[in-house]
Amino acid sequence: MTVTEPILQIRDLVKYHDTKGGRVHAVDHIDLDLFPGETLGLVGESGCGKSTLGRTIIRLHEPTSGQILYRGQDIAHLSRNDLRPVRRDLQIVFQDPFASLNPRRTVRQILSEPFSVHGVGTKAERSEQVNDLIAQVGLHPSFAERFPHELSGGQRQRIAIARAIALEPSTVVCDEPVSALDVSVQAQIINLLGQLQADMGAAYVFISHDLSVIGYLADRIAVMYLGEIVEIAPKWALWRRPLHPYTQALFSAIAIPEPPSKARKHRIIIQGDIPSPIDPPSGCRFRTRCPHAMPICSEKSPKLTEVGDGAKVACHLVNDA
Amino acid sequence: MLFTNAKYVLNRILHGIPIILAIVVVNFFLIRLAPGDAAQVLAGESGAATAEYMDQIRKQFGLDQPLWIQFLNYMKNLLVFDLGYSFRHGRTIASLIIERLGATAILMGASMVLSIGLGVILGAIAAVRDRTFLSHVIVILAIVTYATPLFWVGLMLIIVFALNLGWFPTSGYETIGATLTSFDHMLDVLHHLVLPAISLSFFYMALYTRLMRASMLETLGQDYIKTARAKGLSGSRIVMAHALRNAIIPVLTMAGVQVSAMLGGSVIIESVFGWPGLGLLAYEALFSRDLNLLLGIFFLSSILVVVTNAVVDVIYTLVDPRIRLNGGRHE
Amino acid sequence: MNPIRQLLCASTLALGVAFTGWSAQAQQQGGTVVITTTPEPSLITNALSSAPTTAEVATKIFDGLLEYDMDLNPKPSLAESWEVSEDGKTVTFKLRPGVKWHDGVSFTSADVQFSLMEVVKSYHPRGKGNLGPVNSISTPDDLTVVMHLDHPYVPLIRGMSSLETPIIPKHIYEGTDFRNNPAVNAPIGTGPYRFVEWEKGSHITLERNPDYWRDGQPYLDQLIFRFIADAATRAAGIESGEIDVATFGTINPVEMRRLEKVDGISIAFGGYEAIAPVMLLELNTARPPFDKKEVRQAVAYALDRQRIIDTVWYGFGKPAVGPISSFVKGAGAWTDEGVRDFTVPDRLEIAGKLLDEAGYPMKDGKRFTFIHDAAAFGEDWRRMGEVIKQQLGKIGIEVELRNRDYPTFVRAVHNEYDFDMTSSWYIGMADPTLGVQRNTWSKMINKDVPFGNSSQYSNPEVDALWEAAQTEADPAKRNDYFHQLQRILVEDSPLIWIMDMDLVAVQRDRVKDLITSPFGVRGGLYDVWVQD
Amino acid sequence: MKSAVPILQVEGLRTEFRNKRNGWFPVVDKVNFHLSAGETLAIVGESGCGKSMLAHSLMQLLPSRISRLAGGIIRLGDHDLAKLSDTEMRQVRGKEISMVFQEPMTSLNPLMKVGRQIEESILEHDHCSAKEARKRSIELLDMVGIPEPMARADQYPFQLSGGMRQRIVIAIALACRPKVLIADEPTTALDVTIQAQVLELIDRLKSEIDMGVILITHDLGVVAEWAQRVMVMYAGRKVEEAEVETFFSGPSHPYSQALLSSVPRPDALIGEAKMSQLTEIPGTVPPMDQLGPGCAFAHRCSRRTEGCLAVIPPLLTLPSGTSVACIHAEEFAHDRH
Repeated sequence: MTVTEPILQIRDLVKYHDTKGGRVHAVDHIDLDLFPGETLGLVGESGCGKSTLGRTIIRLHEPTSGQILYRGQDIAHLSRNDLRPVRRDLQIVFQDPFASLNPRRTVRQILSEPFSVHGVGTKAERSEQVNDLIAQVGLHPSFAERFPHELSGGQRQRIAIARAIALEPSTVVCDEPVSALDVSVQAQIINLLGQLQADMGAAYVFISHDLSVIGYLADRIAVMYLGEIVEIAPKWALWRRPLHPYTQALFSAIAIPEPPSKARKHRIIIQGDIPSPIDPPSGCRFRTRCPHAMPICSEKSPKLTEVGDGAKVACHLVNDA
Repeated sequence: MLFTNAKYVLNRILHGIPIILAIVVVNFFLIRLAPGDAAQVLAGESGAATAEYMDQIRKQFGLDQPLWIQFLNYMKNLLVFDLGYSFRHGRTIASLIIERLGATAILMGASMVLSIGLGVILGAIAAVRDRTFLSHVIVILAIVTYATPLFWVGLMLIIVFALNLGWFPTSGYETIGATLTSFDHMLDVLHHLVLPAISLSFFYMALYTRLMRASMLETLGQDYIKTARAKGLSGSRIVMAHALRNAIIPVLTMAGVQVSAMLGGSVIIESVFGWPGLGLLAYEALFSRDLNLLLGIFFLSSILVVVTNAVVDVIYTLVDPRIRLNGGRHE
Repeated sequence: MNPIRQLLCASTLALGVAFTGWSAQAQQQGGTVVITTTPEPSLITNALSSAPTTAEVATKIFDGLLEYDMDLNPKPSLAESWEVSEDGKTVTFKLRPGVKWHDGVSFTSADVQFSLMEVVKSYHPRGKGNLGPVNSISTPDDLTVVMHLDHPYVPLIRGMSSLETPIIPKHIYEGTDFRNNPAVNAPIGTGPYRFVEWEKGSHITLERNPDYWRDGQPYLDQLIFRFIADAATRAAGIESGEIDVATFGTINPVEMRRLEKVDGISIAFGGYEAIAPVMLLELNTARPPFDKKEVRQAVAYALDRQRIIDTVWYGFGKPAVGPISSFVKGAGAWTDEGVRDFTVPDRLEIAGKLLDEAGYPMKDGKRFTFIHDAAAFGEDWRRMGEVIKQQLGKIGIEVELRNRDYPTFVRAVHNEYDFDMTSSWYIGMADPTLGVQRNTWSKMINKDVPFGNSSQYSNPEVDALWEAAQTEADPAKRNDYFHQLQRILVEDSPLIWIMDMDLVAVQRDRVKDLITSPFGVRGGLYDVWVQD
Repeated sequence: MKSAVPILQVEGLRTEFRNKRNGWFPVVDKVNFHLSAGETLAIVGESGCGKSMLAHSLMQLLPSRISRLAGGIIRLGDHDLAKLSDTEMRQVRGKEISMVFQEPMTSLNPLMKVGRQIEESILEHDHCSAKEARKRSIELLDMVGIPEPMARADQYPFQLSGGMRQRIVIAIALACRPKVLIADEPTTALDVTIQAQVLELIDRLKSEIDMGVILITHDLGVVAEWAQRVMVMYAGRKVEEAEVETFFSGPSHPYSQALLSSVPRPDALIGEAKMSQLTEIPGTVPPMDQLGPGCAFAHRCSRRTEGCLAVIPPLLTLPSGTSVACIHAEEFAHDRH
């Protein structure tokens, strides 16, 4: 990994939602760095807070506490107005492209919007830029005049991506961008995202519940469980030697399409359900399902600790060994 | 569970108190924006009043006091549930309202039962037999009924069933002057109730039919209906055990909201059928500027709405365990 | 012979004469008659209120000292005979012996004294008018009432009906707050029917008074008043036979014409001679354009009265000549001699000419615009506004129509006098002093009292004539005053009298002898019987 | 396992839908396959390829107003399901052939206790006492791995997690110990760790009740791990059927090949700084009422020839035992070896 300054530094970030049922610990004291041009995979199961984290770091959600340093400036509590210049650098692609595109506007109108909002270029220039964008995401120019409902799921997701990259942002949060798509289309979008990154050099925070997809795109992977990061490591290191029992279980659960004769013989199936993020277990949050749980796990919350190879793990088993 | 429900209802009613008070305050001042006072109306009716007569009435009604004193007096009395006195009727407002409450309650109750019952049944049939002749007939019927003015429905029913067929009386609450045993009297009231209750329920029945049909269609498309079919259950069992109860929830919600609207509708129906209820009383009170009485009726109506909504919520909890078991807080 | 005594002697002949049936058929005993009226009264003791529906119920329960025949001549009732002194300032009534209140207490002269002086005079809106100069009443014995007057007052004898001056029981009311006495709504009287129950919003039930002083009467066992808010439902009720009698105003004129053709239903004409209702337009003489006599006359010419009667009121009435209804012709007060006739063939040309003179020349087919506030009495009155608008349009007057709810209407028009033209009707009563005077007498210009002289017409000559008629003892002279008044008032036209109204009721044919009094259904109804 | 007698045999199955002009077009056509007890047959393909239609056709759960079974045999035990009346089919459905749906959050009636929902199925088919049904439903809850089955039986679906609900749905499907279980994307909506639990459960119960499982999925990883045989569908037809080992060693149909290579395989890229491109399949599945003559996949196929557009390719059986509907199948097989 090249030694550069991080573009985003997340420090002790907390985001709680207050619901009727109680306080949801969606993001609980998280530290994280994002480097220019890298892809950070954020993986975890439903309710682990990965989407909330993704949205909070680009200030779609108001953080409860903590710092978000963007190029050294703390944007965690900036007002709407002060945030405006930073906004264009921080973009997002959602899971459901249909819900995120205004059904009453043409593709051209949708794609012109980022330019007009940020006052970029003349009208003629914008039109030219929209054409370029459409070509960039691999669609025919005629798509500019269509409405979202006239497009397939994959095409809509391309438009959503085009909108996100219009202003050449430094950071794009991709929130489950391929989960709703068919296998063949999923491959197209993954390829497109990879290629755009190579062209533009934007950093991606790629959120998915699917380790296969994450593994394909990410440089580093952060594994989340109940609002906390339990392990973060470069992809190859994580794949070669997952240290946290939860990471191990996640890897084990990936079904790999290869002949049964070549498949791994040992499969870990962890039992039980994910506890509620409203009332997470004491100590290590994974202990209720962990096959290696020890007495200390319920008493003390393990700290995310450097273990070499740029990897950090929060597990008493590893940290105290 | 019963205890939980009672507590829940109590809680809801307590929350309703500030709302009711706000309604009272707003009404008090709003009502007085209407030009003309009770003395002028009385004098107008007599056709030949003198100045002394007018003064006498005003003093007696307390209309000679400044507005804010009238307001303070009213609120003070309200605290001990004294709704005041109707000089026009020469009675306490509480006694007037209590006297009329029964008739309105019977009319509204019957109309609610009729409109919800028939609406649910017709809507369910229209949905289960979707795209058949029967469902088209029901849907068209519902649209037509929905668009028909209440008073017109009432008059048509009178013409057909009271005048031409002579099955029911044209108006009234009971046969006047007849001395009947309590059972016969009940039958007599029911006989008088049929036409007004049907008229009042007509519009709402159409509303609930449409709502129920839409809700039922949606329910029938749900995954759990497919699960039920995959179990090999019969069509009728699927509808009765699985679809109906789920589909009825939006209808219940609507019914709760519509109670106050139905109270408005009962004004029309009560005047068409000479039904001696609250709606009619309110109507007369408005036109005779019997403001205390009007306020009293509004006060009672707002209580009624708050209570009904609480009751609907309880019914809700009986139908939907998701609400009951979470104490009204789900997810 | 004193003219008043002359008038009265004729009627005293009827003294003691038993009532003879109006119908050739034999009356049947028993049965129930259901009457519908609207609106439901707020109280049912008419000593305290002059509301029409209050009176409709109360006149069955209470008696007056006198009754009247169809020519408005007085007849005995609670008083068996009466006598007016030479100077006209003392009137002595001899009461009927043996009359009992519904609670069994005996009726005496003290009740009369109490009713008239303590209650009617101060509480009944027309009490002052009816009792006029009566300053005290003495009761030498239980069956003698002596009224002492400041000056002779002819209308007195015409105002002693149960409708105007009902006699109420002193033993119930004395020393109480009259208005809040429970008996107000559960009255005790001496009349043909006794109060049974009042189911608010629904009905009032009266039953036969078995101890009524007219032996064998009333015939009915029950009389029920039903209150139904909707006019169409009331019509349906009489059609289905649930209702026997619908009083005037409960059924739209057009419906009445339809019901008339239904088997078993007929219209009861007559029975409003002593009420003498007149329908009219009131013009605001205090501001333009109706401050000019010519303009008022022009409008009077331009209106086609017969057409209004036919199209709006379906023929229930006849064109009015002036302020006094032709129904009271019998008493001699009415005349059309020398009264300006607005129904001439060239009336539209005359109207045009008058408007030109008044300074409202025709410009682009238009002269001026004013607002007509239709009386808030119902649909018919709004429709009359439409017809007026259309008729006045013909002479270039543009009419804007304004319809408001009753209390708003009363306040704006009759309390604030903020109007150009409005429609109305009044009860003329048996004597013009009692009913007609209040609309044109300048002393009735009073913003606190609605339905007085709202057109603010003030003419010293007219005032003098009204006042003279109040104290004049000679009927011939009085009639002459009234004739003069009619000529002057029609000439000035502060009001435009449109129609002498037929206050007809609708009835089922099973009801017999409904109308036997000049008060119609506002009489005691003791003659009514049913044939089933 | 392989040699067992087939319990379900489907031959020439054709299901049609009504189009807007009141004509009929096939959504499942000429589908043949068989299933043995204790065997899991996976059916794969993109959305719209007809795999779900096939499952619903077997259960006869398609809406009768707009669809019909237009031909073929569905032999289950002694019955040909295709010939049964509605009433007869109802007696088979849920008893001899059951189905589990994709969405556990919505597959259960929210207003009915879960125990009751299981008992309902038992009572419908086995006519036992309510008490007996209750006892059996609790046994079933225990069997599908629900802790404290007695208490859980009296809970409502909303009180259970997604994984638990899917276990309930499975318990309902297995209530009468069916011969065949159709699982239509049973784990798509579940979390990764829960997904493994559920698939393992189905696999275990399969042997316990000795039934055949038809596993419908778009996830080739799931197929590789849990199925014995795989059937690939495209445009309503079977385009390939093979043993799992054979299939994942090298599928024969170009569509199967494209599907397999479009799946991201993280393990294949360890150590590389950046990934290589995934194989894309251009275009989308054609709507079934707009199929031209010839191979339905031809217009997306990189190896298309003139001949592909002429006729619908028949199913060939390769020496490996794989059947494949591609006129070039043998050449490719040759190329690869």
